[in-house]
Amino acid sequence: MATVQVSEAEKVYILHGIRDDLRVDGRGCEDYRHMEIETDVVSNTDGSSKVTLGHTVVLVGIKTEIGKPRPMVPDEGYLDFFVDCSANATPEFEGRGGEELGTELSNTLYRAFNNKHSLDLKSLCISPGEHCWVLYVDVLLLQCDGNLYDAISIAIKAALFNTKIPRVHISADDEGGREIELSDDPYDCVRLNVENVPCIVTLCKVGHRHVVDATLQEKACSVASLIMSVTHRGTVTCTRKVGGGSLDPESIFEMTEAGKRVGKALHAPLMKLLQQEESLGRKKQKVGFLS
Amino acid sequence: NTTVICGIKAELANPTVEAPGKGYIVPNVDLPPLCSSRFRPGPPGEQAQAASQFIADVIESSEVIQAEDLCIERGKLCWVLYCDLMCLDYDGNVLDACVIALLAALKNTQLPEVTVNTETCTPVVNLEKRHGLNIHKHPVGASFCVFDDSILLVDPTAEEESLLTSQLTVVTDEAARLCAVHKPGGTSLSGEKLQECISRATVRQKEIQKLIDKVIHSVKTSQ
Amino acid sequence: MKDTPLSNCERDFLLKAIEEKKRLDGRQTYDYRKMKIKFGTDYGCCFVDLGKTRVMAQVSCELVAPKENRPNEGLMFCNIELSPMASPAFELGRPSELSVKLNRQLERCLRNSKCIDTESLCVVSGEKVWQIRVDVHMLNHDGNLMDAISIAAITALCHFRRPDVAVQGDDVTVFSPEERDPIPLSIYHMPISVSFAFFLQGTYLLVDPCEPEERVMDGLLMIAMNKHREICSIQSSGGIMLLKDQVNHHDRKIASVKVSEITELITKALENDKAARKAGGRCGFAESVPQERITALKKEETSVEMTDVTDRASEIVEKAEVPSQTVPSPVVPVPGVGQVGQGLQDTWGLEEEEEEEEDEEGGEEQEEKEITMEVEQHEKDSRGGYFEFSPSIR
Amino acid sequence: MPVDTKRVRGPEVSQSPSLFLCKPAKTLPPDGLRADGRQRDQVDVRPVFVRCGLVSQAKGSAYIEAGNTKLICCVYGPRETERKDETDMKCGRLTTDMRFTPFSCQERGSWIQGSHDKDLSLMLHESLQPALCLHKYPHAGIEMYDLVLSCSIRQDGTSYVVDPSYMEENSHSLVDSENQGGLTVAYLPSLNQISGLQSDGDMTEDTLTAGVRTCIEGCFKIYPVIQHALARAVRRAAPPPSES
Amino acid sequence: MTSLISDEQILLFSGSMMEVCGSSKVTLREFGCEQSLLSRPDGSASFIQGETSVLAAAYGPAEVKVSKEIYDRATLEVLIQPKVGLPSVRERSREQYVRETCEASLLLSLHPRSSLTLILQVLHDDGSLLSCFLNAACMALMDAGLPMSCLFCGVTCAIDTDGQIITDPTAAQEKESRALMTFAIDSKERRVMMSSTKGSFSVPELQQCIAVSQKASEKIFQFYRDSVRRRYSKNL
Repeated sequence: MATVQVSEAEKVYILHGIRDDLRVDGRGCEDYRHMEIETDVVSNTDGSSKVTLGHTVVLVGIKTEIGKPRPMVPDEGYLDFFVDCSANATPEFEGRGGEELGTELSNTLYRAFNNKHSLDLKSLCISPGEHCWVLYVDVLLLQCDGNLYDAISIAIKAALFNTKIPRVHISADDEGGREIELSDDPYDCVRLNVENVPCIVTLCKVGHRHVVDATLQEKACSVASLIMSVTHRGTVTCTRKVGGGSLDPESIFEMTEAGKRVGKALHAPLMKLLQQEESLGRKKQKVGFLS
Repeated sequence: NTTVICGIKAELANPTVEAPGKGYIVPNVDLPPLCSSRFRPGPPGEQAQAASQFIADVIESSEVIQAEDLCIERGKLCWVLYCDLMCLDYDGNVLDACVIALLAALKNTQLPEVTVNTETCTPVVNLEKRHGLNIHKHPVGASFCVFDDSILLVDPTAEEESLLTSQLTVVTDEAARLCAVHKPGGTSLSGEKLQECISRATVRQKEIQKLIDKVIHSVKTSQ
Repeated sequence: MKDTPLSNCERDFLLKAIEEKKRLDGRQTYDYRKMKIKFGTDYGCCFVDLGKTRVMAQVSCELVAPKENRPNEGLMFCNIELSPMASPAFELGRPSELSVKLNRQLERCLRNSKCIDTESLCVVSGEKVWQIRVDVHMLNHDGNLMDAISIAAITALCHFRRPDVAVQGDDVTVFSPEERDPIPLSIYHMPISVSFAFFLQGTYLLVDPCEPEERVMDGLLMIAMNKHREICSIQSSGGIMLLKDQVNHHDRKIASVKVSEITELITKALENDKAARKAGGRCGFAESVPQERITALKKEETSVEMTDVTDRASEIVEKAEVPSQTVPSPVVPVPGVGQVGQGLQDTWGLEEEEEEEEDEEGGEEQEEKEITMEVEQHEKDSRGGYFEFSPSIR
Repeated sequence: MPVDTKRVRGPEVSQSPSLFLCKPAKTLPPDGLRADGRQRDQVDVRPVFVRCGLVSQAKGSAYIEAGNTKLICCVYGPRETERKDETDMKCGRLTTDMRFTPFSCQERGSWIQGSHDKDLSLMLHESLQPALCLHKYPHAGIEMYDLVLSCSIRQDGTSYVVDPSYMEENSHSLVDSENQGGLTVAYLPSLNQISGLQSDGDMTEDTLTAGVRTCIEGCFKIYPVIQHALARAVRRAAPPPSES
Repeated sequence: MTSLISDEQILLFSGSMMEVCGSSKVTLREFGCEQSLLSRPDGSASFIQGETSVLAAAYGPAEVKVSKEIYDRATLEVLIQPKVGLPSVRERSREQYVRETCEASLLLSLHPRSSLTLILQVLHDDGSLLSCFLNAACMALMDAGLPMSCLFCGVTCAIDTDGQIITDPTAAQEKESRALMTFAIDSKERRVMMSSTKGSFSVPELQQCIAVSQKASEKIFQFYRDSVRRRYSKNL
């Protein structure tokens, strides 16, 4: 991943700052950086969003396709995640450099969505055992400035909110076979209920405390961080320790507690924002380079 | 110390148009980085590929199981036996170990009964009724390595393998028929020397077959 | 392996020669090298020699499921193999930039120009269609691969015959060539690529560049055209800027002349081969080896003497040591584990503890439950059987 | 058409016979005893069998069995790094590679490493690294701060199972309960540090915290077994002077 | 099971031998070869046995990749290109056969830290392909002027359902046969350098095939000699 070199002196400065709940950019330990969300940015997709968190920029596009349900769960659709670490973000990702990080990120996403509540997969089923909707979630990292997980999860939630699935009609033909017809009307579509979609909160252990939304500098000072995906009700759908260090059980408990608090608080404003943007409809003025 | 583990997994598939009455046997040998420091992660190297081909040839030549036996319904459904051989400890003579592991695993395989539902054309599997495979032959390999034309060694270790000038594997079955005389190049060997190796191999075959039979028997009795 | 680099002297010499409208092999600017088209024994196998450049194309077919959006159309697939045989610079494994470029150009030339009637390749709509596969192998690289490839590919396609099929209900029967005569593909037109090499920012141009010329050229223009003067694809590479007129009139005129010449050659070659096959004469590569060259030699069918083969074989068998008949009895310490042989102790250390027994029983429970079974066969090294032979027969 | 040309190929599609079972597979009884007779809601780990030094070619190796889960692990090295630029010259580098054999699961796996394998490799890497003194490398042996032990639980509603079996891990309870998920903890027992943590499903924070505690308890149960196996391996490799 | 070769077996096999002697199947098909037919490689040859034909090209000794470097000898790489599709496991195993045979006959230690590449391209397969690979490889190595301790040639024998030996079988004969064996024979002592078999067969059958191959190899080595003599006839 994109890393920065931090000198010893800088490290001490950052550590001391965090000890006193004051971070280099003036934030408190549990504050996020400035965040911008934009939905419906790529017209070719069925749902898309772009999230800017500090200098981290993430673009998510969702494509829906009709596929065959997995044999083990014939009455559900499924999600397919792919994270592309573009060489745009950092030259290290050139060639196959970003592949490893991409797998790591997409595996965590699979985990975060591996439960019955995040998304109602049954609603994605068209006819059991034969057809279902497959949501291809493609994540593109445009710029890396730390805290990729959080930015990606927020972008995915926004994109899922924005996703429009065409309505299908199943009609039985004479021979007992079924035919699937897609609705021609582009406005006749189903929206997903994203209320339960979790957001990921990354807590970085720096010194004896932990911070939320760490910058690259702060990350370089920490030995390990904890990734938690939290729903709006405060339940945890996925946790994971990343980084080369180990953590004290007590600090893990502290961190999960904080993660839950922060994560829970993240959802309400996010939903509000998304609904607001939606209500602007087509009148909304597009900003950013993708407009 | 060479250890090879063989897992046999049976799946259902449609037979090919060319051979509607035959099933498939898909043997693959893997030499993972786990078994020796000489192997690197990634796709199988030349040695593993050559070993896979060798095992496939042995199965075909010896007719240990016949592809016809794996047919469930002609042209419609047949078994695929994936014979995956994985080396856990590479200390030379992996080919012999692979053949033995494969034979023992095949002898131990129990396939469930499958019938084809005539109405829906879908297979129905009954796990309670199982039957073993029809093992026609018991091929066993014996490997030799040759040093400088004159010295022959049986069952070379990894260290011996790295020094040898030529290698030879003879596979025989219980009727003392040869299934494979595999000598991928190296220094030349006269017919007389070859004969010596073959005699050794037939003894080896009896030894191993006895071993496998006894082991299988012991498994059965303890169940 | 790396290619030998071109020295500055050679480079200057070549460019100077081009300026004086002279070429290394004495050709004129718009001349092609000597072209030879041969066929293999199989249908759909074609060798093209263009000077010293040599390529082989082989067409094959397979029954596959069609693409969902085109259920009535057969498929065509091209694969250009830049074998290291043709040039030391080519490497196996990952496709190089050149091979991707050539492949794209060939696909544009053949597939996108719709030279084959793909609808005639449909067997059962939506279920089974023929997939035509064109494999082109480079055998020797002496410049202008693309032209040689396109000629070889289209000639091979014209030469190819696919097996006849019959459809009865759901069953598809494929007939072998003995049962029913194979069927040629229906080909609408024959696109042929003509390459132009540009030198000194496009001031000079040559047709059919050879390998040293390709190395000093500034750019390459490949025009694929059929004899009806229809352009099938056009591709310019290298950093040259061409005048519109240059492309429009000049190059097109040359290309169309060359294409009609080549088409005629191909047609003639195909007719010759057909006549030869009809006459029942031997055809194919074996026949095409030039007899007169001193590097070539041929030997008629010879029989192998069989006298004393029997004696020798039985002598060896008899002389050999009779294998010992006593077979050591294997030891079965615990059910599921057997041992035989002597020598080195293995590191699995089975004899050590009783615990092992439990573990093996665990293994057997699994066997009851699952279809998969594993038997761990710990083969004990029988290194005790270390023996030495004294050379018996010399 | 990407095909694996380096292995013997079988048919393009084949299906596991378990998909066509005439009887539906047994589901877990929600309460009561577990299939193998262990207790629910208790730190009841399966008996483990551990043996070290089985693979003769490796620098270090171990074989472990818990129920029907069988695993072999080898350590090789040190070798020259391939990518010089990435390596910090001051310390060694740990690489991990974890694979399922194709016949290890109900569904036949592919020989090619799937994302699940890669994910586990990564988790392993992260859990082990804190315990290794990589900065002391290259010196003899691999010094470790502590042993790394690991334990999993599966939460299902209000009850949980420790060290779940394959069936327990993959069966989806029919009751749509709130608290459901899996948790794996890697733990350094003598330093009291958690080196790896991973969970999925849908759990409240309290459950999670309790789960972590349970897992730690589970780790302590395995601790003596591992210690014993190690001690025995050391004793065998370097027998006490009296015996030699 | 008593003695490995019982008396009956010997009788049986000498009985079948009589047939073999009288059979006209023990022939080598017409074979031909052209050397130096490609301009780029350092050595090239095409070898034709009946309809089966193989094109071989050799490069080297040349610069070697660091990862493949062997400090005391040259690294030999053999690549086999099938006519259709990509090389598979089968080709890989044949590559191993050809490579190890070449390694044994080439004096690789004369070119330490260098690379030799041998590429074999199938032009047409009508049986006895592996022996054709070996013959083409040997001719190409000769053409490249690489130092060798001995020459080698490949002979394929098939045993048909009646127990008769067929040398240099065609693809149709191969399909019919019960067992198929290919040997590489060296030119010095006519011993077996390589052996690859398919199908099951008895020990006497194997020894017979080896003996036949040794006989057949004489013809091939004579052909090698003739073609090289013809090739250099002008320089003399």
